[in-house]
Amino acid sequence: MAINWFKYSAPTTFYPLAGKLIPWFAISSAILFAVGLYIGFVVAPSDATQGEFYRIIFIHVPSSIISMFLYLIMAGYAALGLIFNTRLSSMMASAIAPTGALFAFISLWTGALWGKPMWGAWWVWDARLTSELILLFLYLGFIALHASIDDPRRADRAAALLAIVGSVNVPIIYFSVKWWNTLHQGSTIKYSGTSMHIAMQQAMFTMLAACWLYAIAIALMRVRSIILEREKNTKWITELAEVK
Amino acid sequence: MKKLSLFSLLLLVIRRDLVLAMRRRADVLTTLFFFVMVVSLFPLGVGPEMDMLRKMAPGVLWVAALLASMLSLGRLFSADYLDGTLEQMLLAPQSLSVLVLGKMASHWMVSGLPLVLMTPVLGLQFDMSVEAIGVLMLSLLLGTPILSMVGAIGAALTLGLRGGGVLLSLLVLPLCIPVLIFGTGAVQAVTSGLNVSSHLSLMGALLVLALAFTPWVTAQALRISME
Amino acid sequence: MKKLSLFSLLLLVIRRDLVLAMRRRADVLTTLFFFVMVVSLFPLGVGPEMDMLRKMAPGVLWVAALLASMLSLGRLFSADYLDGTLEQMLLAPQSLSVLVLGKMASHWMVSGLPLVLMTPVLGLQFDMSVEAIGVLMLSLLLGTPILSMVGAIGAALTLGLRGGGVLLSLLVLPLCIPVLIFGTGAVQAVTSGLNVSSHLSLMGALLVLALAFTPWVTAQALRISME
Amino acid sequence: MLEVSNLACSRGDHRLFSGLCFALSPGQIMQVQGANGSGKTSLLRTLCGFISPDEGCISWGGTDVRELAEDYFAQMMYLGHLNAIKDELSALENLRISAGLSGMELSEADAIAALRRMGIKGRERLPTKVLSQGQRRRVSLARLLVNDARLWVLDEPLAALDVGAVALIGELIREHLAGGGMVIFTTHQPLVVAGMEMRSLSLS
Amino acid sequence: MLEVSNLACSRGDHRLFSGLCFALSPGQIMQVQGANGSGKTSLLRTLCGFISPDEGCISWGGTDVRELAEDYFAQMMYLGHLNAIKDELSALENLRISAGLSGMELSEADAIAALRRMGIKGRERLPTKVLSQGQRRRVSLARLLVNDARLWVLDEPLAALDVGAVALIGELIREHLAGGGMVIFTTHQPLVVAGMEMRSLSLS
Ligand code: HEM
Ligand SMILES: Nc1ncnc2c1ncn2[C@@H]1O[C@H](COP(=O)(O)OP(=O)(O)OP(=O)(O)O)[C@@H](O)[C@H]1O
Ligand SMILES: Nc1ncnc2c1ncn2[C@@H]1O[C@H](COP(=O)(O)OP(=O)(O)OP(=O)(O)O)[C@@H](O)[C@H]1O
Ligand SMILES: [Mg+2]
Ligand SMILES: [Mg+2]
Repeated sequence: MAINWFKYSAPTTFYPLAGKLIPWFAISSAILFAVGLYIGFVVAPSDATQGEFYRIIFIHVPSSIISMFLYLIMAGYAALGLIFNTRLSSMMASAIAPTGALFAFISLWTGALWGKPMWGAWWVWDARLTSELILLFLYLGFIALHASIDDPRRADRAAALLAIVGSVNVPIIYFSVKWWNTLHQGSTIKYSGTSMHIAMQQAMFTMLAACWLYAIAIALMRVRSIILEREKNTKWITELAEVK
Repeated sequence: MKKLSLFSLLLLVIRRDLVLAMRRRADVLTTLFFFVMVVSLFPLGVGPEMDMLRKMAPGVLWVAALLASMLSLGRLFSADYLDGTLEQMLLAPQSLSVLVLGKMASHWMVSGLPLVLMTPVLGLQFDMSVEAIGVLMLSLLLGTPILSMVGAIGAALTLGLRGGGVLLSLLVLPLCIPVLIFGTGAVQAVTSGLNVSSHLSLMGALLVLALAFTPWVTAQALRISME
Repeated sequence: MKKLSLFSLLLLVIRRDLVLAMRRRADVLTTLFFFVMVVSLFPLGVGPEMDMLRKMAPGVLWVAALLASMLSLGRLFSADYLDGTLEQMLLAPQSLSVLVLGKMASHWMVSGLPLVLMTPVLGLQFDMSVEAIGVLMLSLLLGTPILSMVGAIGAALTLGLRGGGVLLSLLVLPLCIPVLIFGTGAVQAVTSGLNVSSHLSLMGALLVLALAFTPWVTAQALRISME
Repeated sequence: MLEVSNLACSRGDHRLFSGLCFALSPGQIMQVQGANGSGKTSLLRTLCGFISPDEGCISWGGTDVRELAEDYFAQMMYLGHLNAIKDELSALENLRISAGLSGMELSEADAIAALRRMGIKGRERLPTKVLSQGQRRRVSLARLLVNDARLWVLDEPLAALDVGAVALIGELIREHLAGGGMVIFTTHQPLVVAGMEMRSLSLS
Repeated sequence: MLEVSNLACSRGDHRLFSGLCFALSPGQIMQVQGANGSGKTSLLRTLCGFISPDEGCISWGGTDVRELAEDYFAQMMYLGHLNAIKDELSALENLRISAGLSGMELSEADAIAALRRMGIKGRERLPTKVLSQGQRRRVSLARLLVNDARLWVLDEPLAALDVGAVALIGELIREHLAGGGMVIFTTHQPLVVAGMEMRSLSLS
């Protein structure tokens, strides 16, 4: 069966679809958060070297990973919007940006909280930390550029170009631990054989999934309000039940 | 229609410039981000040794504040110049100095005040002590208005010259160096346990001097530039 | 009237921008003075300890170069935009990328090259070794054109936005940080006796990449901004 | 009221005019004529004090304008090639602020009325950046309606205006003159001010 | 040659025009008419590709201009509200460079001849910044003389010009049409082109 993807790339059909999907994502995200936090903070044993502090990992690592992936997804949507001139993809890109910035910020914040006991300083100028900071700035740059152009079509296109150019930073963050000798630790999640306790692993993956679902739910909510705002003069919006 | 008093004229100008800054919502935030960015670049170039960074911190923050306020000075009069508003201001039937003072005040609110408020976070990044951060903030609070006011003179003089931005810094930076020295001096004094009040009161005096003279000087500079 | 080849068009654009820069004789000098001034401010803010200064030197010089080139970027397209020349460039019957490349090249000649040439003098002030100065110059020679080219993208995107200067830095600085890191890394490598060629060849690769892609990206950005 | 005697002005090595004498009393209007580059703008800007003349003197009510300074500015308004409006502000805000700068407090209702009269209906609250060339000029000209200056100095007020707007400006000038005002202006387009004698000054 | 069919354009939430159809063949001239803000500039800028239309298509010799891109640009020239001249450069340099940007090499003698014809005599080597408003417009218009574009798109070419210059522009347009050129333009002033039928398009 062939699905007509283009049908769902039109705001008219996407708007109600997103409306139906949001509760599912939101509810499952909430459940997973609860489970993940329970495993992470109650079930998982305390770490031999890091004591109880390590538990911040269950927030820090998912948000770090997601902040990077969201950037790539945002850049991907922006590129689609730029090349195929599809309104919805540009709207998705601008809907994702604030969530991405939020996760980047959380990553920095939790990292800083963790750094004080571990390294004795809130912040060190290490390559990974710095490149995560740059990622936050790239998100903010995207948002600021979009905000300072009044014409939404032009804003979409300009910000898209910026997002694409900025995506070179993501591999730099990812590989920074390998390229430079840093304080920050390297990858612990490996595909073969990990050193982590099984409960830690479960908590980590549950939290990661929860964050993903949360990001999707928020992005869908935001894109719905963007659609409402941008298309407020079209006929189908004025006929919507919630607008009347 | 009723006549405006000098004070409400001052408020009008300040409000106008603030509204203009807010229209470009990005404006206020971006000066701030520039500041944060410059401060964050240094450790990258210099290396992550905490001891050295702690020592550098007040200098870096002050230089960054100086640059951020310099960068935003370019806009102070040039927009008004290009669209002809400045001509109208020179023809205003009230004292031009008051208009200029209003523009200086709003410039500071947009590009100086946010930096002061941001300082604690950056100070912590450089592992500064709470006391030092307090003095640093105080010195910036006294110093950034001076930068805006002295900068305004330069902005008025370089009006309408292309490449004015850089020429402007060239004129203004030397005048701002005393502020920089007293400002960082105050922080160094507090970290080495000395008395800071002499530095700060000197800056206070500079601020009063600037308030008294710069609006008038800037007004004259504007008249010269419009010829 | 005869048709111009692509290459002579490139030369025409470069010559035009250089002539314009020379007309404002101050222009070339002021970027340079800004650079010198920022570099000289740091010792003032930080204190006169030679050991620390020597360590800071490459970072400070690189950051100052970055800021100087950032500051002059604002002018890259905005003058052409305001007086309508940019419209005419977009309507030119040849590849817009070539025109853009010409503008980038002349921007570098005016605001990058002089900094490279000035570096030895400033390096000596910071008591750097001759070897380190050589590597620093080489890294700046490779790096400043990248700054001009990446900066051009930002300049094109922020065209016509008030407060663009600061927004521009916000967009461009993060993208330029890798250049800064490799550049200072090279100097640190040479002072600690390591091999510098890996850093420099990375920068060379970045330069080639930038040459290949930025003119086209900037041309697209210009078309978007003119909408 | 306005008396100009023996005025001379030069730009670069170029003498634009010299020995210029004229006077303007209440209710009078004068058009400055001349080809492109003959010095019309320079003359008007000299009257505003932006350019200091090589020779001669400009007086208002018998006193040199340079002595009067702000007292003179309070009684005149200048409208130049540039519109003096802010792209980011709406027409309404622009008008209220420029009234404020000339020392008047203008209520929103008055401002809207003035803009309506100038034909900016329904676009009072858009940023002026999106307006057309002619609409922007109209916003700038709306200042004529909210001002109690006696002397109007208008440099090509009709530029970019359509026929309807040109007629309206003619009407405004007529009202101003009838109220004892004075106008000195330049234009390359014909401007009809009903029932008023138009004096003219030719520069060459 | 130039065919426009079913063109629609909106700015903000405002539909400026829609369903616009016209064609222009060699030797024809068309004036776009309309009050301030009716969308004349927007139409001309759409023809240049600065604004992408909401609907409809613009074709040149049967091919969509977006496909032709640079081949279309080679055959048209646009002269907008802005003069596109550099304040710091002299009239001569400005003209030679803008010819260069449109792909022509222009000798100094040819450039001077063109400027003379436009009435910029004796000021060819001054920085254009010191020229008067009308003189600057003339420098900009001199590009019409050193260009082999077939389609001229002129947005208020007469702004700031004195009567002599207006007549000259009329003459230039006549020559261009006689050579098989096409012109589409806007103006709020009357422009007489001797012996040519003037088509007009009204926007409202
Ligand atoms: C503000 C400071 C910090 C920032 C910006 C930061 C940033 C990041 C980023 C971007 C990742 C994702 C890496 C990946 O997916 O491979 C990450 C992962 C991680 N971080 Fe941090 N971090 C900070 C502080 C810390 C501290 C203080 C610790 C503990 C000593 C730490 C431990 C970890 C661990 C264990 C991971 C997981 C690595 C993996 O499994 O791949 N981080 N951090
Ligand atoms: N430095 C200079 N050297 C020589 N001539 C100069 C210089 N500066 C200005 N000019 C001349 O002075 C005149 C200025 O004229 P002005 O702007 O007053 O003209 P105008 O009558 O307003 O013309 P327009 O109708 O075009 O607006 C121009 O002819 C200009 O060429
Ligand atoms: N964002 C927007 N929202 C509403 N209206 C807009 C917006 N942007 C532009 N407009 C309107 O679009 C029109 C643009 O007109 P344009 O500049 O094409 O006019 P014109 O016919 O050239 O007028 P003029 O004779 O004054 O030059 C104006 O009426 C303007 O008010
Ligand atoms: Mg004039
Ligand atoms: Mg128009």
